[in-house]
Amino acid sequence: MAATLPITATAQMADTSTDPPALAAAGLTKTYGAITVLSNATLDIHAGEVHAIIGENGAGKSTLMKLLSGYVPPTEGRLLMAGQPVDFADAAVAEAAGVVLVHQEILLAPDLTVAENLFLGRELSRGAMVDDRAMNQRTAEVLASIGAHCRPRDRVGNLPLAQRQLAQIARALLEPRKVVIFDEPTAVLANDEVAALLDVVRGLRANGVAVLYISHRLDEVEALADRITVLRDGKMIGTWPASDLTQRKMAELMVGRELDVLYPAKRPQPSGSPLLSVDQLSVDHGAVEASFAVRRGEVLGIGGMIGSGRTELFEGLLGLRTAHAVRIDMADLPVQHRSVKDWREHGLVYLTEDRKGKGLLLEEPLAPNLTLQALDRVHTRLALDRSKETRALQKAVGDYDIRVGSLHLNAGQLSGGNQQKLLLAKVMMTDPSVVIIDEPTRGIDIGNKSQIYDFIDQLVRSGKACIVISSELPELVGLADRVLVMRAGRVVAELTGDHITEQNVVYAATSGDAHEASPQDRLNRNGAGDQNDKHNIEYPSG
Amino acid sequence: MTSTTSNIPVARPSGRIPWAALGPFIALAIVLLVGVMLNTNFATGTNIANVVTRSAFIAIIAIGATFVISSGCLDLSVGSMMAFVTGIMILIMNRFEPSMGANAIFMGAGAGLVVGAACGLLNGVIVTVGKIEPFIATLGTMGIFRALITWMSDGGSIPMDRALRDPYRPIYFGDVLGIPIPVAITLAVALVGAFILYRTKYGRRCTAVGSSADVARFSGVSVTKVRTMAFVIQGLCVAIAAICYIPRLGAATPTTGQLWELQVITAVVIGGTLLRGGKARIWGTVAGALILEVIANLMVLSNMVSEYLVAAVQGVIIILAMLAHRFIK
Amino acid sequence: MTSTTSNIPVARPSGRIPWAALGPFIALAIVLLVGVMLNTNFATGTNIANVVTRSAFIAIIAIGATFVISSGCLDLSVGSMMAFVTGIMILIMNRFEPSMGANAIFMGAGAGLVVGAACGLLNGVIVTVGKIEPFIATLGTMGIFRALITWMSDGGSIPMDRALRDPYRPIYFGDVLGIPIPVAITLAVALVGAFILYRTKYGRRCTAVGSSADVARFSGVSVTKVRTMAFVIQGLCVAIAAICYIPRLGAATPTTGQLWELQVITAVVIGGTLLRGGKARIWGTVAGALILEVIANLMVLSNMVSEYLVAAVQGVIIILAMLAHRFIK
Amino acid sequence: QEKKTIAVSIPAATHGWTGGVVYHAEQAAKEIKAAFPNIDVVVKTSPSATAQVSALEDLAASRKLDALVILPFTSEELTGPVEQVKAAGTFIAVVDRGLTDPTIQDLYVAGDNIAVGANTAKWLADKLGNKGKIVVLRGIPTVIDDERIKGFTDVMSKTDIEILDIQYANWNQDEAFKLMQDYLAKYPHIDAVWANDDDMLLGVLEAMKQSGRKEIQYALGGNGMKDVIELVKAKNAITPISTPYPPSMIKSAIYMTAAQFTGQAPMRGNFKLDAPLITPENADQFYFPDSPF
Ligand SMILES: Nc1ncnc2c1ncn2[C@@H]1O[C@H](COP(=O)(O)OP(=O)(O)OP(=O)(O)O)[C@@H](O)[C@H]1O
Ligand SMILES: Nc1ncnc2c1ncn2[C@@H]1O[C@H](COP(=O)(O)OP(=O)(O)OP(=O)(O)O)[C@@H](O)[C@H]1O
Ligand SMILES: [Mg+2]
Ligand SMILES: [Mg+2]
Repeated sequence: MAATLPITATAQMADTSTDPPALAAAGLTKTYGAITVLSNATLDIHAGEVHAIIGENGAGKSTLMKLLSGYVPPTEGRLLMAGQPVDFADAAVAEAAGVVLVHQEILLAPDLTVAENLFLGRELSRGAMVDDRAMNQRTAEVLASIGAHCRPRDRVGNLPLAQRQLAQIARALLEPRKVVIFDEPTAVLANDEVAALLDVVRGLRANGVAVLYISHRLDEVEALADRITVLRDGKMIGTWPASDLTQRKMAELMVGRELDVLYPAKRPQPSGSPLLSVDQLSVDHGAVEASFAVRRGEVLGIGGMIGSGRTELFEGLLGLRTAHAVRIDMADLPVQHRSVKDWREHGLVYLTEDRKGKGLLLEEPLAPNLTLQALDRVHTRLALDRSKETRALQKAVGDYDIRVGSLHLNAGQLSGGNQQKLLLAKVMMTDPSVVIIDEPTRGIDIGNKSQIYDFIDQLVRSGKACIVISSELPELVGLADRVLVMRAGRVVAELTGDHITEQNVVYAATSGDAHEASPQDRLNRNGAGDQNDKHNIEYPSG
Repeated sequence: MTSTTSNIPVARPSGRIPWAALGPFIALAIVLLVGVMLNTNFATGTNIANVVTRSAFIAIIAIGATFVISSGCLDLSVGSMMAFVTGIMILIMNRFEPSMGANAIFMGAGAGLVVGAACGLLNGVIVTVGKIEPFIATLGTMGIFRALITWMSDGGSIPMDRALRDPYRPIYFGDVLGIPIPVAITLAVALVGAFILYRTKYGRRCTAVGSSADVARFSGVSVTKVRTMAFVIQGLCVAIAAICYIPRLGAATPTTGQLWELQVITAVVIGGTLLRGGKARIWGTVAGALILEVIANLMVLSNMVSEYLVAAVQGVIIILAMLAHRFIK
Repeated sequence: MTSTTSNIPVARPSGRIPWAALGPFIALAIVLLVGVMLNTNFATGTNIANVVTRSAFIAIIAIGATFVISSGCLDLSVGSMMAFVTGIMILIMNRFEPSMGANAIFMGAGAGLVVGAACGLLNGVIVTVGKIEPFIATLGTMGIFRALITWMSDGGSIPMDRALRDPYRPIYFGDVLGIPIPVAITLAVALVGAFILYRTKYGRRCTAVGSSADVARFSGVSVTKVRTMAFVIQGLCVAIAAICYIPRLGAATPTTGQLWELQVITAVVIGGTLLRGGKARIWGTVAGALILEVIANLMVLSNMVSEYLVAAVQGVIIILAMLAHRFIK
Repeated sequence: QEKKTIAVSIPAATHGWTGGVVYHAEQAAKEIKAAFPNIDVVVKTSPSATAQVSALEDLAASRKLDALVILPFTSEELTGPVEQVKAAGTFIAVVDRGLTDPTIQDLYVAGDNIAVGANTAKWLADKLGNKGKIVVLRGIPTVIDDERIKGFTDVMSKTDIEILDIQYANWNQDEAFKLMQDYLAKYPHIDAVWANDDDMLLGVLEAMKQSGRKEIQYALGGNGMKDVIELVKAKNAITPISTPYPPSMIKSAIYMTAAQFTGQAPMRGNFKLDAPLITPENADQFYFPDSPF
């Protein structure tokens, strides 16, 4: 672990401004039982600057942010606002003091509307009555200002993940703040939404707000940050002016070693018969007559804007939504019954994009989570074998580099990125031959990203197939042998070889007429059909 | 193949389409229609007035329960609390009747409201401060209130003073502009309840707490206060129901209000409020209370069912009503 | 890849799991201690044997309820179901006694298990396929089962044939190696229950479904099947309790098993199982059933409480037990 | 001939005795309807006082009632509603529990709950020689239960017999069994047991049998349940007597009411059934093998 650092903490930039920092942490330490999650963190954020925090999964970034915003009390250390000691008894106190956190996970009441959530605890009222009109109007303004497409009256529980995240951001920006903390705000957003958000952050800075910004997307960090603090294993490595660090340097500081090339080399074009082929699959409220196939040794990328029906398509394939298909073959045999369980027996698994709601049992320990889908693997003739299960967990923790303080934590106590890795380990427990991964590196740090790419590469090299649904264009371009682009529930383009470029994907995903997307691309026949879809896709982002 | 299009990250089955709001009223309409078809006596003015009037008790209590349930709790003690409050009220009225005459009724009613609120507060504090599962906490207080009324009545009954009967009678049997007074009171309680729940900050926070206590807490909403207040509202509703109830039967006994808690919760759930909290439907609750009362009325009016099997038929009808509800969605 | 598995503690951190799991046993110990201190008659062999034996019914049914509750449902019909199953068993035994003699008991027991499972299946199907809130669905079937036993007994009682009393008697009153048979049966049921819940695939799926139905669904677990099966297990447990119960009094009446559902749920919750599902503690449930029975026993043995207030004191003690539980954590 | 309607409103069959009431009421209804085609008898059961008031309203609202036979849950609570029914010209027959205003009752057929307790107490005091220790099991907190206990304790207070304990067992066999087990654990010496209802007595006997305790001389019940009368008939040493509180009184009342409409002599006034002791000698007249109770 203790690799020599190219730049040491003493390189910390001397602060030039004369004002005391808007928010400062002095010697913050957080322990859970015997586990020290964060030790002696010292940090300051000034008005009108964007201060980025980077670090590996489980480094303690979210913990630090929660300490700064009153969500959890520190074990040791204290906070200062404008030079004065403050005690944030809870999040509401911090908010009242002008410090707000946009949580890494969605923290909104699912049964309430967007506007109701935004104003929860500080409702506008006229006399005794809540003033819904004013609140809805104000909500609509804030939503518009950050480029969100949801409406004030939408129930949060019905919204797609990205819109929920935007609603959460809107909540933080509803009132003037002194300090706004973003914990991986862009993890579930697509490119255009990210761009809008970055503008919002710049706007905050221009207005003299102090911004703390956590992201695993180092390009964002580079584009935004004035200063960058690196955390590793709960310790502060140091703070640097952003101009001193390149993306490469950041990655090195985070991981403590040189980083390899991010994407594995492309494999030779696979040939041979498809492992999975789907003919005209339609999903209620999702996809329209989508046809596709994936061969052994192939990574099939699925691109498209958020809301284009990618997740719905594959949830339909897995029998998790009402869906109809003309024909589906797996390894040249027709598949009759489609449920998650049947597919698992056929060797096909799906990794959901919503790890909190659909992926992991947050209140259960790690082992039951890991083995839920593959209980046979930890079963002796008679019963579940706990020691086998523990061994499986230890192996998974090693194989997937899941950073845990103890094997007895609940899944909900893992850091966001480690939850994602646990989820990956969980679906891989079944030893599948076709793996469908929805947003594979959501919340994964840069070092582990390449690990996951390597992992996918090894998987297909061993004769299996992988379908990757991703909103990160570089990921699609770097990983996929072939990319299907979806728009409004239809597969509108198929890109191969050199035609897999970010521009082509974006063009196909947003262009009014798929035929003109890129004339040299072979277009999918089904998608080329009529585009006047009466189909109800909830949040087309074009 | 399971077909659920919901993205809701919440475990329990739920519904959320506009139909859901209409469900209980459609179910009520169906039950009424069946009633009219089954029995010619059903649709007479007197009968309908009777049924509607008597559904007032359950409806009023269930409006309070809508608050408790939507805030994510449950109150099993309402039936016993009703008996206890009724007992206290009668004792106080009887005590003051000699000196105050009919005005003792106001004394009693006032005392009832105070005692009801206090009982609700007790429940609320045990649940929120004691952090005890509401099911168990209110099961405990259910035993406590029931025992208190038994003790107060020495195992017998607490009758209201005869002299108070006539002045008090109209509260149940009278009407204003042709509307029976208990019905008017129910409407008033429902209106106030709907106002609080849908139009005030407290109501917002109540459903927010039921939807996600964590989120509410992080937003600076005091979960403890909100839930305690819901129990107090429940207690007040119980007291209001008791005020309407006394002139009808004129006595409190250890069996008063027995098993009402089940009827109340059923009315709330039939009305479309989710038992896990987060969603509240005051008018649905009122419809739910009416459905239950109409079903009981039909059981009496029609002669098709052996007396032993009445409970079974009621059970079946409630399940069918819920199913209808479901399919309407 | 920098992390190694070796530096992750595998041993449970001290002070973490044990206390929560021990809560109900500590509460039981406290109640027992209080019992011993309060009353000299409490700790006699006979009394302890009586109390433990008696708690068998609630314990066995509550073990089934642990499955239902941990899968995220609730069954209010167990008490009525118990009466109904008992009635059917006695009718069948009486029918076959003339031809089969004492072997009719086995016929009856077999039929009881089948009927119990069928009743559970009915509940399960209404809840999962009908997608009706378990509280309401089982409240409905509670009415149905209760009405059926009332109807079968014409409101009176269904006594077991005298000839069967003696051969059947030992199942309640007998013992093996000094352990009363109902206690032995409870232990067996708890062992099997714990095995299923903690050591089989089904048990895993059951708590997973209760923890998050969506996650379970996305993991290929059929929520419908798992929950239905939990209700069937509940039905079987009810039948086993009925088998132990019949020799005690030799009759089924419309009051058999009345309000047991509340005791059963209380036992489960006191035992540490979460009412919202996802966490199951079989042995805690057994301790919970014992706590309830010991409290009831102490109420009778001690002279401090007016008979009218017994229910109140029980309520208070249950709340205190839950509080103790809470503070132990 | 004009069709006459008799409504019968009784408690639902929630335990043994009320089960007997329902049984006898339905028997009477069947028999009368068969014998007199011009008389319709409608039997309605209610699980609570509130429900009974509702049922009265429903019956009165839906048809013209010529007569009402009612076994009220409680006197106070039903007096007003019955008065209202009477206001429409309905003949009122009240069974068991009298209304607070007796003028409403055209016909009153009642058992005597006080006598049930008192007569049992007198017999027991006599047998025990006015001394000894006894335990008592009572039912659910209602007027009937209260009156029986009152009748019993009033008599006992005039003797040297010590009542060790009185607790509720909810007129439930099962709970009586448990309660008796606990009594036996608590009191090393008990001379006699009285359960104020035969349902509970069965549980008591079972607990005594299990304990093997020999000092208990008598275990008595009340109500005249079939199984207990069988014991009395068999000259059981521990339960040699019972006290009738026959649920069949509802049947008598229905017949007496029906007589109004069959041209027989109109029956009005009060008929109080005594609570004579049932002894092996007279047990046959209280034994109805076909009744469920
Ligand atoms: N309640 C808890 N109990 C024990 N350990 C915890 C708890 N909460 C968090 N941790 C641990 O704290 C460590 C830091 O978590 P944190 O969420 O701060 O990481 P992070 O830097 O935000 O990572 P990511 O990039 O994956 O979001 C993790 O190892 C996590 O398991
Ligand atoms: N995913 C599931 N959800 C619910 N019940 C299941 C599931 N899988 C199996 N069962 C039930 O459990 C019982 C035992 O099945 P078993 O686990 O041996 O099947 P399996 O096909 O090996 O399951 P798996 O593939 O999940 O290990 C069967 O009766 C089956 O109906
Ligand atoms: Mg994090
Ligand atoms: Mg998606």
